[in-house]
Amino acid sequence: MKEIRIHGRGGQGAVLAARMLASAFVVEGRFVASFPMYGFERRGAPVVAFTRIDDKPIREKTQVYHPDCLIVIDPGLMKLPTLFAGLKPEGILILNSPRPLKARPNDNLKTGAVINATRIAVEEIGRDIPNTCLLGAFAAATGWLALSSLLTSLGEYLSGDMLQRNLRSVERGYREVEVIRWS
Amino acid sequence: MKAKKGQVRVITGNAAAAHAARLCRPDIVSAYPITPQSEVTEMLSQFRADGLMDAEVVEVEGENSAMNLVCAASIAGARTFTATSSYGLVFMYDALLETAAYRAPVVMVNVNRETPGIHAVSSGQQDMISTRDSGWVQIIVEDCQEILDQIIMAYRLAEDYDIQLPVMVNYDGFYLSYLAEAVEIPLIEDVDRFLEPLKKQPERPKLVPGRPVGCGTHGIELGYVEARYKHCMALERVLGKVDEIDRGFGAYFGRGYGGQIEAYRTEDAELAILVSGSAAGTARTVVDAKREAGVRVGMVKLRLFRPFPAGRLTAALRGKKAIGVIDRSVSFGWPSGPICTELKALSSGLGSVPILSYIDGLANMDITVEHIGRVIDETAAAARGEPYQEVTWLPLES
Amino acid sequence: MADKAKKKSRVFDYFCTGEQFAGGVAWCAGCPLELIARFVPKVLGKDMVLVGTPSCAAPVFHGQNVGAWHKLAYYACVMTGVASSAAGLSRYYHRIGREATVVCFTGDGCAADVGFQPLSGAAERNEKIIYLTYDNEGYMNTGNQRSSATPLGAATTTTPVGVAARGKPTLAKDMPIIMAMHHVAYVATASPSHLEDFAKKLVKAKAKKEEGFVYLHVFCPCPVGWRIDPDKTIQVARMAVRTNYFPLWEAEDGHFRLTQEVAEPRPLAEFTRLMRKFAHLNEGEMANLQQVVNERYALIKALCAMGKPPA
Amino acid sequence: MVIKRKNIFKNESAWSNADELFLCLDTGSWRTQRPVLDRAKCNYCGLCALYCPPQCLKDRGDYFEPDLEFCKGCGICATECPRHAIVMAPEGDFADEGKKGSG
Repeated sequence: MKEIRIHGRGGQGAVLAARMLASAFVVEGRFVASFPMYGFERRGAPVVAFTRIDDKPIREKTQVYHPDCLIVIDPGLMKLPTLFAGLKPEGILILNSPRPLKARPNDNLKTGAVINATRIAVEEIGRDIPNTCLLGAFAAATGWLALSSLLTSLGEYLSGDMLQRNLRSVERGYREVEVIRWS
Repeated sequence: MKAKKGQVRVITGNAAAAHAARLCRPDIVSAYPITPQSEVTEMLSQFRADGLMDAEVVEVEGENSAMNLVCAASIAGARTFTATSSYGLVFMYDALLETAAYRAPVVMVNVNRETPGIHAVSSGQQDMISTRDSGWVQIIVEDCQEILDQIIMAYRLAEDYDIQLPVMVNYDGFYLSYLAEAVEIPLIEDVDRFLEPLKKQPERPKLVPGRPVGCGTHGIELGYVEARYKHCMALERVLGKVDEIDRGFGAYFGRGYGGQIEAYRTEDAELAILVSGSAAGTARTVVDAKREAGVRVGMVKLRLFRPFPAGRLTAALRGKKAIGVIDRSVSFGWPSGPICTELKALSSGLGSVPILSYIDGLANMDITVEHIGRVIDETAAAARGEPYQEVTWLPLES
Repeated sequence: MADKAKKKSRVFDYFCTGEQFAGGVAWCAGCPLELIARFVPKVLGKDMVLVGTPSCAAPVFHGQNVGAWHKLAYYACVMTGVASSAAGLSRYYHRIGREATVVCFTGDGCAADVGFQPLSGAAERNEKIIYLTYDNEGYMNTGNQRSSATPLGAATTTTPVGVAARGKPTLAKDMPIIMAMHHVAYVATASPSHLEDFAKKLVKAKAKKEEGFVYLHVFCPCPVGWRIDPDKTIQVARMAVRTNYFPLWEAEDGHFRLTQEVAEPRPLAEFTRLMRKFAHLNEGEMANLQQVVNERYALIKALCAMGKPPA
Repeated sequence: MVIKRKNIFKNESAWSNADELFLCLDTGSWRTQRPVLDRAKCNYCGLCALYCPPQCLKDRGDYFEPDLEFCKGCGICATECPRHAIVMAPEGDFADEGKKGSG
């Protein structure tokens, strides 16, 4: 089982990203479970969402405490003291940031993937909704998911022009992500 | 017969509830939004707006009105649906009592959330517990597929001529309401066929203009007693009917849930834990792990809370040397959790074995793998005859 | 006999069905509620579905076990659920195309207080129902406690008169105006003293409820709580109209109209002296109450003066 | 447990049904005074019948007659009659006549 924790802020699409990711894995015949944890729905407030992927039905209904992968939608959240809490060794970070990672932010990190998803989202979608771009980066950096599955799953959530724009955003995330691997 | 297949989609528990309601073709839908249920209300309005559901959707000004409205519509003859949570559930309390006593076959989802006072926008079963004695059938489910399937089964139960009772389908707020997982959405024609037996039974009493009948008369002495007695007897009939409908559903759609309870690896178990709701899923994984480690533990998932499945619980738990019970709520005035307290009432059938009460999962706190592991370890120790603590508030002691 | 027949009141012409209640029912001697309850179905007809709740009406509206005191289809509900229950009935009857006149029939205690929220909600949603409030200015079924419809200064068992209190210290909630401000299909006040006016409004209500929400506010002097001689309740109701204490008006699609304009209104004292609940009022207090009456009447007049809103 | 008692309600829930049992109170016995009509004064306007709360004035074709079976003796008919054709008389005066009989 792979466990993913997504950190974002209300309005950035963290919850939707978690669901899209889950749908993409379903396209590949995997079992998924995804849920967010927040109280009031408020724009700008930190949001955490969890996604689990497995080859057999997922029965756990708990929060994710030992993620294999972190997706950070807002670079400002890198300051969260608990961001890396419980990260497994061989951990993967998918980060939206305009700047490359200067140093390895956590000892358990094996892979760091950085993409300026905000810039790409503004260019492709016309608004700062970096979530779909980050999913493209996720597919490239983890290798857990085919890009085509991700593109298919988007169709369940978006349509028309917005779908097209987001598909471009996903593809650019997939192509343009910079991946660092620490040994 | 080949099980009927539907469309698999990744949807939330709330969406599963809304789809289930839509599939049952309600005449009247009325609900008031509340976190974490709002998505149900919104989706039903959207189904109506998109022409996907031919129901009257009434956007009432509060939960009390929602329940009164669906109760009256039901008495007029309508199939109805409503949804609520927490503050909303207790705000409709008087109407809940009336709906049950009027024997109106309303189906409602209650998305479990803590109740007013210590304000908490978070999961917990205290709301359901607070309405335990309202005369409703109360069912608790574990995952998104079960939410959808149980709502469809709830109509078969509520509208059964021998039952005629409102049914409350409970699922954990946040942990299930917002959980997105793959759910098979049946074809509406298949749901129609599953509900078809309801059309072939005698007509229940309905309020028809021009007929000199009154729903809700004063119950005078024996009249009152008789109506109460019939209500209690109908709840007794629910026990077997839930199993029967579950079996029928399983045969038709290929998914069954065990009816009143589900016993998981209990047959050869020396000890057992009793769990309900989303925690039952986590508990399965812990039971499996403990079995691997040589602990002969089983789990019983409580699905039906009212009426309380005394017979089937006794049968599933008889002979176990100790039982651990996890409650996601408290019982004011009893030290142990409410489900545990009720289980203890079965002691004549279970023998005087240790029954350990655990309070966990209040206010969105997680019923974790570690917590359930501890429950099993301590219950196992009690089964070996070691001393044990009657009641444990897990979040305070871990 | 022919000339006698000519004199027979026109009110009889509004009746489209016979008596729906048993001859002997448990309402106080002289209570206009009994008159109103028997009058309404005769004008509205037999497709009326009555919705009621605990109140002075309940001992007669609700049955006793299987027995019933009337022949109307009836739905009893909790005090918080009258308007919403009626909405549920009406929505379903409309859905299946069944003719029905769903009528909520409650006291002011339900309408203005504990049942106000669902009433306001049903009005805002323009539910196709008639909501009739019989206003006896207090909780009479439980023994004459104040409601928010109890007038300024009135003595009740919870606003008593003593060395430190002078009856109700606040004004009555102006229910019909409040309901008219929900922009519903039809709002009207009525009095058991003006039965033809009342009958016309019921006929209009039945038609207008096909378009949306109808609210009828009916004056209902309580012989027991107000301390009136049983034979004088209709006179009290009449004097309430003649003093402009209870003006008779209607608002049809937002167009206000006085239906019984009083040419020369009598001083309020001619109304208050007919009962004991205002007996303690001194000159200053009477003047205050008269001022309330004048101001409320001025509001109605102003609304009427606005005329029909432009199409 | 087996309950042998015959059911009061045909249905599962408590409904009233006027066709099965139409209730009625003997409100005529509440009266302490009764209306007495002077037919010569009556002009058949019917106001007494309209205003009577229990609606117990019967239309006799050219006059309205109080039906004492249900009359509670409130006196509204007498007070409202524009021609003063009805007077209220103490019930004790008619002690020998039972409920029936009128002016």
